[in-house]
Amino acid sequence: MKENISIKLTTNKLRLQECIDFVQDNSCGGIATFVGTVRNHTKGKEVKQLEFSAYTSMAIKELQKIAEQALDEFDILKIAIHHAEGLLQIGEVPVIIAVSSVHRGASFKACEYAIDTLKETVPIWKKEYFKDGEVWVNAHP
Amino acid sequence: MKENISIKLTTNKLRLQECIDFVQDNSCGGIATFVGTVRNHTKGKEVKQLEFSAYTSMAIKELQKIAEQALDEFDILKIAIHHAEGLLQIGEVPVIIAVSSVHRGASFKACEYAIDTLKETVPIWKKEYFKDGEVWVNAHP
Amino acid sequence: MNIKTLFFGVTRDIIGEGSAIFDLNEDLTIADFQNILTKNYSGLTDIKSFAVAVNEEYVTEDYKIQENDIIAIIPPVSGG
Amino acid sequence: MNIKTLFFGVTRDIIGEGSAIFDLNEDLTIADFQNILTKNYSGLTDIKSFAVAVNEEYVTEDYKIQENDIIAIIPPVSGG
Repeated sequence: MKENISIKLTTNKLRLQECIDFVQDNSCGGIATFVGTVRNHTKGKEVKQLEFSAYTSMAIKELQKIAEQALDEFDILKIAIHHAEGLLQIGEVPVIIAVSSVHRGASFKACEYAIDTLKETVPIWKKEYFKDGEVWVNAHP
Repeated sequence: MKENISIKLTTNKLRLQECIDFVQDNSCGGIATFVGTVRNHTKGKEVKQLEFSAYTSMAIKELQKIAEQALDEFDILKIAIHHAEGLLQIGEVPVIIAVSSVHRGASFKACEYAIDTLKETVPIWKKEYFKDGEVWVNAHP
Repeated sequence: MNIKTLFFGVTRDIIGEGSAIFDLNEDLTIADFQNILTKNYSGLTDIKSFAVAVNEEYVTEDYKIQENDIIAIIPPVSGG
Repeated sequence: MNIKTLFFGVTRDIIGEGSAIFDLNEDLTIADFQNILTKNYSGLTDIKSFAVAVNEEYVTEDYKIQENDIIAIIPPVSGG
């Protein structure tokens, strides 16, 4: 793994400060982050909890690709992408992305690129648990 | 101050987790943040430390206006804008902005809008200290 | 040849297990394999719209399956 | 009338203090006041390009200064 990329897919609680500390650099002028949180509703139904499962080995490769593409495409210094696996409660954090850059515009663009791409390409699946059952999100497009 | 706005201008150390906790909401799907950091160089010169001074009462009003405009203009839930005053060392944090929303695009846009506008309108001034002197940033446009 | 196939998300629930071994003829494409799967598992009606990875990389449906390939059926992802 | 004026950033360094009281005639605009300041302080050459606030709100240079106004000279800001 490159020195300017931190990738994690873990059943432990994600820690924002760890991502910030990783991307922080004395030559950086700003850090953009995205912190996903578990919403308590979806399409009007109350969500009780979520479960994330992954094709772990491939998911890590795809996360790594996103980080490398972000470094290629945007003028950024470092990037951290951490994603949770397993059961998450409302308000808990499934994903954290942090990006540092000398000039802030690049961090924002790279951060949004990373979360948008993650949601399209990384083999991770979310199951929503309702009072009356559970459903794989997006399973039937 | 409204319940969905947190404004601070303080000589204390800024805390990201405090901003996250403020904007976090069980109905939010994501939080975008911007964390400013003190760069160790500017135009090729090494910066030793920074000092922020403010027209405090007006600065707080202007920060409040930015937060209100962001809530008006973007589909966001809550916003926190915290800015530091006084001496800061390299790597320390002069500004934190955190924005929550149901859908993440709005958070990114509002966060970038807030930092861009802050840098244009809020009466806060940064002095850079070099080995051989000090200078007010942007003083002579 | 025996080809290991991995199932995830909704597909795993339909198949009832996370992986299976299929004895496939040579020269089959991913599209051919998808047809075999839909014949064997009536619940896999959406599989034609699902992505497929071979050895942890996405492939297109004209990819020719080779000895020792590990195939993964990737229903629409929903991470983040 | 006596008008309190606040100086910040580079302007404070040029003036040598953070505030001053000026005895102004009635009906002066901000533009008039800027001319008075440049006459009194030779270092304030850039003041015409600086923003001005009255009672903590930005005003344009045609604003007419009134009794009890507190004026603030706002050199280019550099927060964030």
